[in-house]
Amino acid sequence: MDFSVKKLTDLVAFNRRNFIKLLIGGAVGINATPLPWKLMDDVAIWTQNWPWVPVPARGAFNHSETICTLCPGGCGITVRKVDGRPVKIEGRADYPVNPGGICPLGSGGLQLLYTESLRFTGPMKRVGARGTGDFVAISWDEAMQTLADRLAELKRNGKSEALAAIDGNRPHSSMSLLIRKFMDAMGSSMYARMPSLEDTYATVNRLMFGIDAPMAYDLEHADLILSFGCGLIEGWGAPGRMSNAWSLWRSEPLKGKVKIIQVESRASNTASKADQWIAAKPGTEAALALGIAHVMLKDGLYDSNFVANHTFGFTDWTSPDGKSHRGFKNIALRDYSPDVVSKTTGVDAGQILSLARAFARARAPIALCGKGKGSLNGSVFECLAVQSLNALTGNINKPGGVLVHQDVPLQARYSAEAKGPGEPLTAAGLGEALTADKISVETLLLFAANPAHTLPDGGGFRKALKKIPLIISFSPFRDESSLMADLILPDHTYLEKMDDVVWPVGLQYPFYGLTQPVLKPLYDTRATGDVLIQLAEIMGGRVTESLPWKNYEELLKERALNLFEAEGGLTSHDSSRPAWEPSAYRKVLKSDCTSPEELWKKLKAGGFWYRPFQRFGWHEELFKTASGKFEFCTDKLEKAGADLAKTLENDRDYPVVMAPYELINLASSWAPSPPYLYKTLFDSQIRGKDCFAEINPQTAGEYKLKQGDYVIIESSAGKVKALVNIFAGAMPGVVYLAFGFGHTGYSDFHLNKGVNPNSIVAGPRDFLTGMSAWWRTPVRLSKTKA
Amino acid sequence: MTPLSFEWQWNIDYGIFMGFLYLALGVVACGLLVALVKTLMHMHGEDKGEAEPAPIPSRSKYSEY
Amino acid sequence: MDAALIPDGLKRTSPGKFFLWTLPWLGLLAWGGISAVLCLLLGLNQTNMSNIFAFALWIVFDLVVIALGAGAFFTGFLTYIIGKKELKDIINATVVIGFICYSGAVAMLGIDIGQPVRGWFIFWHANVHSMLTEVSFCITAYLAVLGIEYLPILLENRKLREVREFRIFGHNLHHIMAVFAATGVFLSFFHQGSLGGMFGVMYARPFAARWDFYIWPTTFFLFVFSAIAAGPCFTILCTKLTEAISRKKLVPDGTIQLLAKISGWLLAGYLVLKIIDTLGWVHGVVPGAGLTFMDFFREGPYGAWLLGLEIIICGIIPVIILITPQARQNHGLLILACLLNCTGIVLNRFNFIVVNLAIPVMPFARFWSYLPTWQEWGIALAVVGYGMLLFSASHRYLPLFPREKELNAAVSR
Amino acid sequence: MENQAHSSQKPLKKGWFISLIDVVLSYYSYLISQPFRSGLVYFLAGLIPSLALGWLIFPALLYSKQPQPLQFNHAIHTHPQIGIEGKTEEERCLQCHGFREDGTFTGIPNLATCMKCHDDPESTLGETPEEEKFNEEYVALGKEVPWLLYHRQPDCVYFSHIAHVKMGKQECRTCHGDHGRSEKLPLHQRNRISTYSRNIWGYNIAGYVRNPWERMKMDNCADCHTKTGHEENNACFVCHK
Amino acid sequence: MKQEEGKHKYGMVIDLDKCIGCGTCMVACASENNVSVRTDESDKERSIAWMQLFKITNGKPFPQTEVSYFPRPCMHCHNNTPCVSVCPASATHMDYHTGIVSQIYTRCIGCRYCQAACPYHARYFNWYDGYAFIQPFPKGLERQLSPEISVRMRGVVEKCSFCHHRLMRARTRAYAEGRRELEEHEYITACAEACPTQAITFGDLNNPKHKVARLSKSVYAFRLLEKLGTEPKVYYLSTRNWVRRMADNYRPDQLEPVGAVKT
Repeated sequence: MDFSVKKLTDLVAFNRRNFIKLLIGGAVGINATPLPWKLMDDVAIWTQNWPWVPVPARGAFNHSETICTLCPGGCGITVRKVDGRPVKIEGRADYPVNPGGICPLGSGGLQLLYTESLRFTGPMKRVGARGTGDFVAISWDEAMQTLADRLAELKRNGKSEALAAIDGNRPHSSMSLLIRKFMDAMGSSMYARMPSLEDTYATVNRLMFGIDAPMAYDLEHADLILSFGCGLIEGWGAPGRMSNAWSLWRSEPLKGKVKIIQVESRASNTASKADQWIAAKPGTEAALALGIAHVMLKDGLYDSNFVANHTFGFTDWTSPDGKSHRGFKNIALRDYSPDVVSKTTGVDAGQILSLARAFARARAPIALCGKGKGSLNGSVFECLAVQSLNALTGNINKPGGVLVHQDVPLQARYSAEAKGPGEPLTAAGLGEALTADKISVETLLLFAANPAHTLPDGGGFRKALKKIPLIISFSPFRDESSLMADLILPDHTYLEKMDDVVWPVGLQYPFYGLTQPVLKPLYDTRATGDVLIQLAEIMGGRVTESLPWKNYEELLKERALNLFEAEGGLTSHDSSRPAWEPSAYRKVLKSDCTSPEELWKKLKAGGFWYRPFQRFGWHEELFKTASGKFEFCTDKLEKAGADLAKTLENDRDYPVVMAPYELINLASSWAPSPPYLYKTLFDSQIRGKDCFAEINPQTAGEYKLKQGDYVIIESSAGKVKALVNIFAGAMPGVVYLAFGFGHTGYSDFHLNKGVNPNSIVAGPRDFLTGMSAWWRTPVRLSKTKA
Repeated sequence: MTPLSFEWQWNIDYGIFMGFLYLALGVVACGLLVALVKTLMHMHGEDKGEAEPAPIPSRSKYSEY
Repeated sequence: MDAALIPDGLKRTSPGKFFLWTLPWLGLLAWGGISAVLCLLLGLNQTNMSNIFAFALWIVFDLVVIALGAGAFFTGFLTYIIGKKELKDIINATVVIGFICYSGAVAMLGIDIGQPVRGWFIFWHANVHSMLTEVSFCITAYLAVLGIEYLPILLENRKLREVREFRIFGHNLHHIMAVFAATGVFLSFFHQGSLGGMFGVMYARPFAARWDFYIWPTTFFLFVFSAIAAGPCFTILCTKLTEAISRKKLVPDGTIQLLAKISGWLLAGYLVLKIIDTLGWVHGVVPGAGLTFMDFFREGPYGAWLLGLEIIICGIIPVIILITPQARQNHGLLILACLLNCTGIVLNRFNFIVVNLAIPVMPFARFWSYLPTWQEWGIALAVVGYGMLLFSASHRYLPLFPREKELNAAVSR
Repeated sequence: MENQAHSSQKPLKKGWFISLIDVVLSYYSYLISQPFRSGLVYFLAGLIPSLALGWLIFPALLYSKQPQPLQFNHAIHTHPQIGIEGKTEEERCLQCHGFREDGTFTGIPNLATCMKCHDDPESTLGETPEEEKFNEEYVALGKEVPWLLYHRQPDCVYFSHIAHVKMGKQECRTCHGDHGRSEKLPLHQRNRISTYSRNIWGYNIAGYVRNPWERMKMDNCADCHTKTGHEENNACFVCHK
Repeated sequence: MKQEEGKHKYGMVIDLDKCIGCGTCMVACASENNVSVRTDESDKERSIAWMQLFKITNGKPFPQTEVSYFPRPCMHCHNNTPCVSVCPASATHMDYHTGIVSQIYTRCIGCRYCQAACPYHARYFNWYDGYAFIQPFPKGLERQLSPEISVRMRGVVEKCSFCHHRLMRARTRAYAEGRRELEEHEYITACAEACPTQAITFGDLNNPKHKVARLSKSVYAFRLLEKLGTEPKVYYLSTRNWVRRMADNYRPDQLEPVGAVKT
C-alpha cells in the first residue's frame, strides 16, 4: 500500500470529533473499572475512620476497687480499666456505705484525672503575675530545696509563727494529722482548717455530749426525719448512704411509713421530694426548732424520764460562782411561743403546732441540723437547738436515733485535737487576722484547699493572700488559690495515691477505709504525705523526729493496724445484709482478719474496716461532759437567740436576702467539677457565661424583673451579675445563687461560668465561732442590661 | 440497593419502591440510548451521503427551527 | 466579543453590561462558596441549626425552591401529555428554571447533611419506608431528567448547533421528549408529595401530623397541589422579570394568561383542600393529641398569624385575582398575585419546618427560636445567585423563548 | 460490506428485530472495517488505557505495603511435635490467641504470653536473626511488638470470637485459612484512603471472594449469617458498637 | 406497623418518687458511652446527653411548689418507631429480638430527619468533633475513651443504646461459661447501675421473672406521650398526680387518677 505522510495524518487526524470519542471511550472505560466505585466507597469509609478521631485502644478488662475521696462521703468505687487504663468509675456493691450507687461527682471523677488543662503536670514556679497562671516547670529537687530553705530560714530567724498552713483535708484524716504534726514540729500554731459542717458538728458534740467523735445518726431506723436545711438527697452526709436510705424509704416495706420533713426556704429537691416542706426564712431554723420544743414542753410531749435523768440545764440552774441561769424549759416556753416563732420564721403557727405534735409522737424521730451538702460551716445555734429537740424526745443512743460513740480506734491519734470552739483556727479567721494586720504570715502552705474561691467571706481571703510573700500549693489542680501561689508541689489526684477515709459524715457505725492508687501517676506529681515526710527529713532536728515515718504509707499502716487490736471489726461486706440492719447489730467479738498483716493487705487493696456493733442505751456513761449528762448549753442558746433577733432586723439599704445553695451535681468545694457535670445542669441554671439567680415571681414583680433579665445583686462586700430565673419555689424576698460557679481557675470547662456567691457574702457572724453566717446576706437588687 | 444487597428483602415494599425507581431510571436510560443510537445511525447514514433527518413536525411552525 | 454565541437575529446587551449584571450574582456565589467550604471543613456547627432545629433555613429553601421549580414538570405535563400547545412558548424557560431549582436544591442538600461523602448510602442502603428516601431518589432521578430536558436547549446554541452530531442528537432528544416529560411528571409528583409526606408522617409532632391515605398523609397531596399551583406563577414571575430587565416581550400574553388561569384554578382547588385539611386538623389531630390550636402558639416568636397570612393573604387574594380574567389581565395585579402565591408557598414550607420544630412536643419542654448564621444565608443565597447567572446566561446564549424574535419584530415594526 | 449495510436500509419487509440486527451488524462492520474513519480507534484509545488504569494501576496504587516488624513462623509453633501443646490444631491456636476469663478474645499475644514459654531454658530464643532481633529489641527492653493486624475490624465493629469459635463451633481456619501453618508473615497492605487492611477490605479489587479471609466486609458477614441460618444476627447492633 | 414480638424486650422502669434529680445517670451514661463534652454545656441545643434530665414543677405558688424530674433515655419505641421509619439510609433499626433501637454512626449520613421525628428529643447530632486529636481542647480526655463503644465523628446522630455493649459483654461472658441465657442482673444499663437511689430498674419486659415486667404493670406506671402509640419501653412510676399529668398532653377528662386500675 502506498502510505504518504499526508495520508497518514489525514487518517489519524486528531480533530475535535475524535477527541470527543476518545473522551467517551475513557469515560466508558473508567466506569467499567472498580476505580470510581471503589474510590467512592473508600472515601466514605475514610469518613468513618477520620484520622483525627481517636480510636480507643482495646485490651483486657479489669478493675480496681477503691474509695472516692472527692467529698467526705467515702463511697466505694470500682474503676473499670482496659489494660490498666481507667475508663469508667462505677459504684461498688460489696461495700457498706453505698451499695452500688454513686453520685454524679464521683461518677465523673476520671475527668479530673485526665483533663490536662485542669492539672499541674509537675512542680512549678511562678513566673507571671499572681493569678495569671504563668508557671514554669522545675525539678522536684529544686522545688523541695526551695521550700526547705525557706522553712529553715523562717526557723533560723525565729519567725516560726510566720509559717501558716491551710488544710482542707477532713478533720480526722491521716493527712490532716500529718500536716498538724508538721506545723507543730515547725513551731507554728498557724494551722488553719477550711470550714465544714463536720467542724460545726464537732463543736456541738463537744459542747453537748462532751465527745470528739463524729456525728452519727441511725436514719435507716427512724420513722420521722425532721431536717433543718440538710440537703438529704443533695449531698449531705455520705451521699451514697443517704441516697440509698432514700431509696429504702421510698420502697416497700418502708414506703409511706417514714415521714421526711424538710425545713428550708427554697423548694429544693429535698424539700420537693420530702413528705412535707416547711418554708422557714433562711437562718431562722433554730427559732423554729425551739418553737417546736415550746409546743412539746407545753403539751408535755417529751421524754421526761430521759430529760430528768440524763440532761443538764433543762430547768433553771446556778453555776458554782453563784450566778443563776435560765434553764432550757424556761427559755423555750418564754421566748419561743408559736406566735413569736411564726413571726420570726414565716411559718404558720398552726403548722408549728402540728409539726411539733407529729415530731413528738413519732416512734423514732430524728431532727437533723445542717446546711445543704455540708461543705461549709453550719449554724451552731441551729445545731444546739436541734440537738436539744433530739434530747427532748430522748431518742439518743437508741435505734433510729442520734448515736453517741467513741471514735474509730486508730493508733497515734494526735493529742492536740481541738478542744474549744473556734479551735483550731479557720482559714477565714486566718484571712481576717491577716487583713487586720494582727498577724504576719510570710509563707503559706495550701493543702487540698481553695480558700480563694470556696471561703464565704466576700472575697476577703483573696485580698489577704496578696499580703503573703510566699504561697506554696500542694494542689494537683489549677484552682484559684494555687494560681495565686509562687511554688507548686502538686499532689497526685485521688485515684493515683493512697489515703484514708475516716468515718464518713453521719454514718451510724465507725468506718475506716483506704484508697489505693488505681494507676501509675500520669504526671510528674508526688503524694503530699511523702513530700512532707521527705521535707522533714531535709529539715533535720526536731522536725525529723516528729515525723519519724519512712513514707506516708508507713504512717497509714501504723495508724490502721490498731484496728486489729480493737474489738471486732469487719473487713468484708455482704451486700445482702446492710451494715445498718438489726441483724448486723450483733456484737462481733473478733475481727474477721487473722493477723494484722492480713488486715493491712485487705485495706491496701482499697479495702475498709467497719464495726456494725451498736451499743444502745447506756446513757449513764455516755456523756463525757463536766456534768456527765447531755448539756442543753442554755447560756449559749440565749446569747444566740439575742444575736439572731438582731440579724433579722430589716436593713433599709439591703432589703433582700441572698441565700446561696449547693447543688449535688456541681462541686462547690476544693475538688473541681468534672466537665460532665455541666451537662447535668439545666439552662435555667447556667447559660453561656451567666448563671441564674432564683427569684420568686412576687419579688421579681416588685423589681420588674422578667425571666432571663440581668440582675445585679449587691451586698456590702461587692456585687455580682446574674440572669433571673423566676421560680415559684423561691421564697419571696430571697434571692438564691448556687455555689460552684464563677471559677477563675481550673480549666476552660470551668472558667467564667456564672458568679461565685461567696464573693458577696457579708453580714452576720456565728455568735460562738465567729464564722460567717453565709446563708443570709442582705443584698439589694437592680435590673441591668447585658 | 439491588436485589443482590444483603439488606434487600423480598417483600412488596421493596418491590414497589425499587421497582418504580429502576423503571424510571430504565425509561430515562432507554430514552437516552435511543436518542444516541439514532444519532449514530444518522451520522452513519450521512457518511454514506444520505439526507438530513426529517424535521420534528411539532417544531416546524417556529421560524427558528 | 461573544456575538458568535448569541442566537441568530436576537438582540442582546453588550458583553460589558452583561458582565456588570453578573457581578452581584457572582458575589453571592462567592459568599456561598466560602460558606460551603467552612461547612464542609469544620462541620455544621457553622450554622445555627441545633438538635431542636434539625431542619432549618436550608430545608425551607430547598422545599421552596423545589416547589417553585414545579413549573417545569407541570408545564411539561400540560404541554406534552395534555397537549396545551400554547405552552411551547414558555416550556424552555420552565425547564431551565426547573433545572436551576433542582440542581440548587441538591447542591444545598449536599452541604446540609452531616456526612456529604456518605450521601450515596441513601441509594445503596435505602430504607424504602422513608419518605426522605423517596424524595432523594426522585429528586436525583428527576434532576437527571431535567438535565436531559435542558440538553437539547443547550445544544441549540448557535455555536453548538454547528456540530452536526449535537444538532442531530438534540433533534432526536426532542423527538422523544414526551417520554422524558412523562417520567419527569411521575418522579416529580412523587417527590413533591413525599416532601409533604416527610412532615405529615411525623406523627409525634401534632403541628405537622396528618391522617394517612394508605401510606400517604394528606400533606402529600397538599404539597403536590401547592407546588403545581405555585410553580407556574413562579415561571410567570421569572419571565416577567426577564422581560422587564431585557426590555423585550418574550412570551405572548395568551400563554401567560393561560398559565395564570391554570395556576389560579389550581390554587383555588388547593386552598379548598387546605382549608378543609386545616379545619379537620384543628378539630381532629390537634384535640386527639390533647392540645388546642392555640397551644401551638402559646409563646415563642412564631404565631398563628403566620397561618392566617399563608392561607388568607397569600392564598385567597391571589386566587381571586388569578381566576378573574379582568384582574389577571391587569399587569400589576397579575404580578402581585404571582408574588403572593409564591410567598404563600414559602410561608407554608416555613410553617411546616421552622414553626413545627419550634413547638415543644413533650408537655414539659419549652419553645425555641432560631436565627440563621451568615453561612446559612450564604449557601441559601448562593442558589439565588447561581439561578440568576444560569438563567441570564441561558437567556443570552440560548433561544430560550422561541417567539422572542417574532414578538419583538412585531413590536419594533 | 458497505453495500450490505446500505441495502438493509431499503424497505425489505423484514421483521423489526431482524432489521435492528441488520443495522447493528452493519454499523459494527463499519466500525471494524474503517476504524479511523468511524472513530473506533479513538474510542479504544480512550477505553483501553482507562481500563488498564482502573484494573491494574489503581489497585497497585491504592494499597501501601508494610513488612511486619518481625518474621514469625506459625508453622513451627503449631507443629504438634515441636511447638505448642494441644491435641487439635484448634487448641494449639487458642494457646496464644485465646479467650480471657470474661470471654473476650486476646487477639495477638503480648510479650508476656510469648515469654510464658520462652522463659523456659528448653525453648530459648536466639537461633535465627529474627529471634535475636526479637530478643534484643523487644524482650530485653520489655517492649511489645507492634504487630500489624491483618484482620482487625474497624472501630465501629464488635466481633465476638467466642460466639463463633465456641458457640458457633467454627474452626479458626474457616476464616483465617492456613495462616496458622504459614512459615512467613505476608506483607501487610493498607488502603491509603480508608487506612484499613486489605484483608478486610478485599484482596480482589472487584470484590470477588473465594475464601472468607480474602474479604471481611459487612456483606460477607451477613451472607454467611444468612447462609448458616443465623439471620437474626444481621441486626445492626449485633456487630456494630 | 405492629412489630413482631421477639424473644426479649428489654426495657426500663424509672421510679420518679425515688429519683432525686442528681444527674448521676447522665454522668454515668456519658462516661460509659464516650459521650463528648464541650466547654459550653449550657448550650442545650447542641450538647449531647443520651440520658437527659428534664425538670418539671407543679406550677403551684410558694410554698406549695414542688419540683420533680424526668430522666429521659431513648424510649426504644416498640411500635411505629418514629425514628426508624424515617431514616433514609437504614442507619437505625429496631431489633425485635431484643427490642433495642440501634443507631449506626458509620452508616448515618447526618440528615437529622430522625431528630425531627423523635417525640422525645432523644437523638443528638454531633455538631462538633467530640473527641479529636486536632482540637486543642479537651486535651487528655481521650484517655478515658472506652473501646467498647466506637467514638462518634462529627456529622452523625447518636442516641442511647440501652448500653448495648453491656449486653454483648454479658453474652460474651455467658458464652465463656457455656451459657446462652442471661441472668437478670447480668445485663443492666450504666444509668441503672449507677443510680444511687435505685430509681432505675432495667430488664426484660417479656420475662415475668424480671422486676421490670412486674413494675411496668404497676398501677402507678405510665409512659411519656403514651397517646402517640409508640409503645415506649421506658416506663415511669409516680404516686404524684401532677407528675403523671406532665407525661402527656392530657385533657382534664382523659387523665385517670394515679392508682386507678388501668384497663
